[in-house]
Amino acid sequence: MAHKDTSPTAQIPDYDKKEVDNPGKDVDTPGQIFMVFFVVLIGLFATIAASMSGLGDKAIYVHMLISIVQVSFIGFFWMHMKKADQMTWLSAGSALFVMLILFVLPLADFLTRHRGGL
Amino acid sequence: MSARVGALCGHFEDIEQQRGAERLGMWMFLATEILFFGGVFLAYTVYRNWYSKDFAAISSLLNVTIAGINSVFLLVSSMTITFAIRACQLGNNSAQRKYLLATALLGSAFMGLKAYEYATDYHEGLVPWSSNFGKETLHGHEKPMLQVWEEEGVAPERVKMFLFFYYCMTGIHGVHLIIGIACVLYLYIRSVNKSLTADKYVAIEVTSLYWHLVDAIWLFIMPLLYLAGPHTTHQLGL
Amino acid sequence: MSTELGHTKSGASLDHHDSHPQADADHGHHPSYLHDGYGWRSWLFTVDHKRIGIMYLVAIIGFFFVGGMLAGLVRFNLVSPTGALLDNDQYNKVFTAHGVVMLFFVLIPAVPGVMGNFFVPIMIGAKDMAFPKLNIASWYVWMLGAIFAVTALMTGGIDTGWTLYPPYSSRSSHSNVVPGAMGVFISGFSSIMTGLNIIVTVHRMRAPGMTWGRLPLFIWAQYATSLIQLLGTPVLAIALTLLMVETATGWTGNPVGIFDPALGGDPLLFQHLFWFYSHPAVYIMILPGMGVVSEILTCFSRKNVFGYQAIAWSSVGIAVVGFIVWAHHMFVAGISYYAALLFSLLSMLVAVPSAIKVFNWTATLYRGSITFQAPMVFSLGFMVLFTIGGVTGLFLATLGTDIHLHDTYFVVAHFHFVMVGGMVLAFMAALHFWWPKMTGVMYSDFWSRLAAIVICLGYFLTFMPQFYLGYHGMPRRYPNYPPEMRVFNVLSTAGYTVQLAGFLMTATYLALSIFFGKKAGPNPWGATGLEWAIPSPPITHNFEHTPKVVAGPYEYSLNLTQTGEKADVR
Amino acid sequence: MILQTTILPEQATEMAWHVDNLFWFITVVTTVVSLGVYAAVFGFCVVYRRKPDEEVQTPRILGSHKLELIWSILPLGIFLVMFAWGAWVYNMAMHAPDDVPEMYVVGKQWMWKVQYPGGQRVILGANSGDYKDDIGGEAKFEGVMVLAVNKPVKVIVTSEDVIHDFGIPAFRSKLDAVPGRYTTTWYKPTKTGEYHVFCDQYCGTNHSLMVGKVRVVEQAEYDAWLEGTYKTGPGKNAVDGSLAHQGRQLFMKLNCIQCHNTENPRAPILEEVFKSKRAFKGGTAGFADENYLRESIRKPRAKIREGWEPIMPAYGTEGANALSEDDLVKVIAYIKSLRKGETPVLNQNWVPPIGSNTGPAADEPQPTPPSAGGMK
Repeated sequence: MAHKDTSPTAQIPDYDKKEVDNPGKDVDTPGQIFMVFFVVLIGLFATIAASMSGLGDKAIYVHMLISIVQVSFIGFFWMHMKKADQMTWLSAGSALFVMLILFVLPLADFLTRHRGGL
Repeated sequence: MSARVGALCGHFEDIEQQRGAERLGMWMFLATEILFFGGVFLAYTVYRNWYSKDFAAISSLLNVTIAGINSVFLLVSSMTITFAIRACQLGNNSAQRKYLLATALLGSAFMGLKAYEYATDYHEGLVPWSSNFGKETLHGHEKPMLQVWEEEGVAPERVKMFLFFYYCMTGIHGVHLIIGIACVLYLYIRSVNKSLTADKYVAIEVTSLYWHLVDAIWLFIMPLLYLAGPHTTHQLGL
Repeated sequence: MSTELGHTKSGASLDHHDSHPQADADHGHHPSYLHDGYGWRSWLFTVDHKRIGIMYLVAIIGFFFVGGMLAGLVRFNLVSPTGALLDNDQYNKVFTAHGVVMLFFVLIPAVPGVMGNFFVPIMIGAKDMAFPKLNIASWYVWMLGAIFAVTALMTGGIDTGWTLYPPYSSRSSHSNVVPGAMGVFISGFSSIMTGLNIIVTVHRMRAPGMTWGRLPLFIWAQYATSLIQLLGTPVLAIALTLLMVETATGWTGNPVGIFDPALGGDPLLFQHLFWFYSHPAVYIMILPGMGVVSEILTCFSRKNVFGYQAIAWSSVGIAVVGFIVWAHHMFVAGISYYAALLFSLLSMLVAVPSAIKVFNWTATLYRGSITFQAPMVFSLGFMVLFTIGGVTGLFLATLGTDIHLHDTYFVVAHFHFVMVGGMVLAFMAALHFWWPKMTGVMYSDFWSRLAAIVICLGYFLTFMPQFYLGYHGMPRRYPNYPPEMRVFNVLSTAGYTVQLAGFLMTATYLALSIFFGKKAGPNPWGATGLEWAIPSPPITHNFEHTPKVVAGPYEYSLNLTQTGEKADVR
Repeated sequence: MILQTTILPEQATEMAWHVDNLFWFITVVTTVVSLGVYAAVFGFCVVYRRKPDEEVQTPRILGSHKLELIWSILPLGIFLVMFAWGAWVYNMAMHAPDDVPEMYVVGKQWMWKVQYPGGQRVILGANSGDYKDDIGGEAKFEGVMVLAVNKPVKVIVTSEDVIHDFGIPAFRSKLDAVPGRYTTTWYKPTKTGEYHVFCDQYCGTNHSLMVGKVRVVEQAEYDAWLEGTYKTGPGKNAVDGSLAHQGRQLFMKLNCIQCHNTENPRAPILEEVFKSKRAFKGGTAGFADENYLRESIRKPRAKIREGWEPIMPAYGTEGANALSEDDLVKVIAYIKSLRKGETPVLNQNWVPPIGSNTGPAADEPQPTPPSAGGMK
């Protein structure tokens, strides 16, 4: 099987053609900003309410779920993940992926350490 | 070297390339921040799993009211900085100034309340390396906390460990917030000088990315530290 | 295998030079970066990535010298089974200083700091790094960290080993753990800044036509390295922060902490956080070296690299898989039986991409037209020594043998083969390869080849006996050892002196070349990369006009540079 | 002996044999592959070196997916074999056979305290003069740990201060001594002789002097040593009964019996508690291994048994209820030895547990060394 030829193939885009810079063409609407604000604010009240609802040890799962939802909204709208390019998603994704590794593998040690009489 | 033409630095080809680079750079930095906090969150998870009872006991002594108000401060500040980007993009300098100032003030209010909270923690004997640790009576208990914990079967060194996490996590978060406030104030000064024009809106945008991340981390810290145990409405002073 | 080009020479070509650029940098109105301003201000306040690279180079040579002298103290002390020069406490401080200086102030910043800063923008056709001010800031932050660390090491020292394991470091050791950890913490920021800068530069600053498939393999390796720097370093930073706070609370008399078993903590948690960074960190150290070797082997055998995509993706593969293998440093440390099995299995995966690289490099030589200037000799030495370093890692990733070999000289020999036989040789190769580009002058051909051979033989003699010692159980960090192990320790020390001779030789002829070396010309090796299409030394903006890239990086069989010009063999 | 010419160190256990086999396997495989690579590199360098006055023209070979696949998958297969074999050896090394006598090793800067089930105690350590003497003569180490040939023994390791590592190269064994918990390994020495004991985890100034010797002897010699060859010197504990026996004394002395008794129990009765499942307050449950027993003494409030009140004081390392690591292992050995119906009567004059040494003095005739049955 032959390798894909990496030599001259791609057409060079015309880098000299530039659009007129218009920063104001794509702005957030106030409605959207307020919408996110109310979502995270409701999330905050829900968090405090959850800890008073007698869930005990289980409350932490509710807390984390709410926090994840809040942060998703902030990330998607306020941090403009909505209109971000692939690289931004990739860097956010890779950070979360490595963080997943950081959690899963050590916890694999801590949670199985006292099994089997070792 | 980096001769500036308007918003464009000399080594970039065009403004969109520069904006893309700046945004990507900040996102990469946020990735490192996530991992930085990830380490301490992992440590917290391990011990919370081991010592959940002790952590719950001490957590309920922390001041949820202040934490709640502080959360609102941060959420509102995140909203104002988003409005600041919008104002900048639309070229509305006076709104931009107002929003930036509001953001910095809300952040400062957070830090002020936080400082007040630390001071109360000290007086309540909740600083594990001070000499009056656990010697005060708190929240309707009739004996010094060390004695209460002894009776409830809560190990003092685990209480100290929780407080270690409390001071480390809120402390590191506070340092981040102070840096954020400084950045926003810098943007505010540039706005007052009218040098932060619409074509440089990315400066506010990347600062806002950092600001939102600090906010987002607080949204995890708050329930993990302040709400680790069962709570009653009584604690909110309601 | 495809041997045709399938290449339509689109009208694109170099439009930025009327003729071949002159080696003499002072001609015309674009002076070389070395002559664009004089005096210390023009260096210390520069934002030129090339000057920053040179500043890294100068500092790293200094640290390498210090670290090398410390290694000499360690080796000469081990000539006697009871310690020939130092008492136990001094010995412990010396090997700690050797480790800290060599790792954080030589190996980690060596290739990214010097070659990465200098050549990443040039090789992708950019005028500078994406964030020039951040770039110079990273050098200053690094120096600040170095000041902390070196001061801590010199005023009283640190006796914990570079790994800083609590509870020894936090409770038992009364040495400068906190300022030392602070130094490492600060220098970590520099590492993050450099990594961030390189990633953004590679993503956003590539010249027209420089597609991902046309990036030189050095760039791929640098990119993967930067990923690890970005995602790993913060975890070390938080581990060190927590350790410093924990140590500092001990000073109040009411110790609080999370790593001290006496306080209910778990010392293994620190080891997890520490190795989460420090194992990928060995890939920070070796990956750029692999990139360098990919450049040099192709150039001196005048061949396209064998399996470009495999080598490029194996760099990224190492970066990713490198994050999930760290606990093989902890197999006998008391981690869970099941976790040990899991990590051993995962560790086996990381050996595969390295193996692919070695095989592909070998295949690159096939039917080449090979010459043996100093960079090539260093690279071939790299292949030999790195292979030994790589395969001995298998003994340590395998659970059964690791029980026996853990924390012995076998480990010491293994990582020195990778770090020194691999990375330092690759750094030397890179230095010799790009020296004419960086300085504009050529060094002595004879002496450089001789030095390369001497250094390789010295390594071999230094570290081969340590495998033997290790299997016989000699533990690491032992100034006193059973006398039957003396012969091999003396052999190892002898190897050190041979290496020392080689390095002094290198220092001499490189220094002499600056004053007496003949002009190198823009492309002394007849190489095809973008960096060889500009004058030596380069002008401040690298390129008079942004180059347009029309070819892959290694079209030696076509004698074609990336800009479509002819690359002449000298 | 200045130069030991053996290629590999002595194999003094079965484990050593297993580890060495694995070592040879990896060595041969990697050597063959490496030499193959070297031969190819060297061969290409010779054959394809640039000859003078030759036109430089190389073929444009870009790679071969087939070859690359072969040399990725093949090594992976070999690596997985290594992993599986290594895991098998590791599994053997980590799991002691049932019913083996248990020794406790406590690390401390910079010595090892080895406690035999029969109560004998050896301290391993060196001073910096020891190696110096050896250039001309024998090393003089503080103590020598003695083991019987062909008799398996389980070793439970902990540390009083920082992390150490109890390593015996001739046994191909190594285990970190982590403060605050127990880790275990086991040996079955197969060859008599004297071997090095090293501390392998860096532990401070005299790390390299935290060494000693282990002497593997014939069973008869071992018995003789246990019975009296081992003279108690000044400053060392007398051999006054088995470890469990000493633990029982502590159990009385520390007033554990005041609550853990059958007449008027205020705390769980500890008969056959070891390796049992324990139900805790709050609905959780746990498995009672050495680390659980340790935690229950050091930090009794950590897990409260279902149906009991948290009244037990903590026995830490300092203060009124101080209990050293050495004494802690004695109490744990006693609790592990408690069978049904063996809990002492509250005010009874205590008698030693069945199967343990009885004689408090070294000069009295000692019974046979404690077997596995005596301990359990």
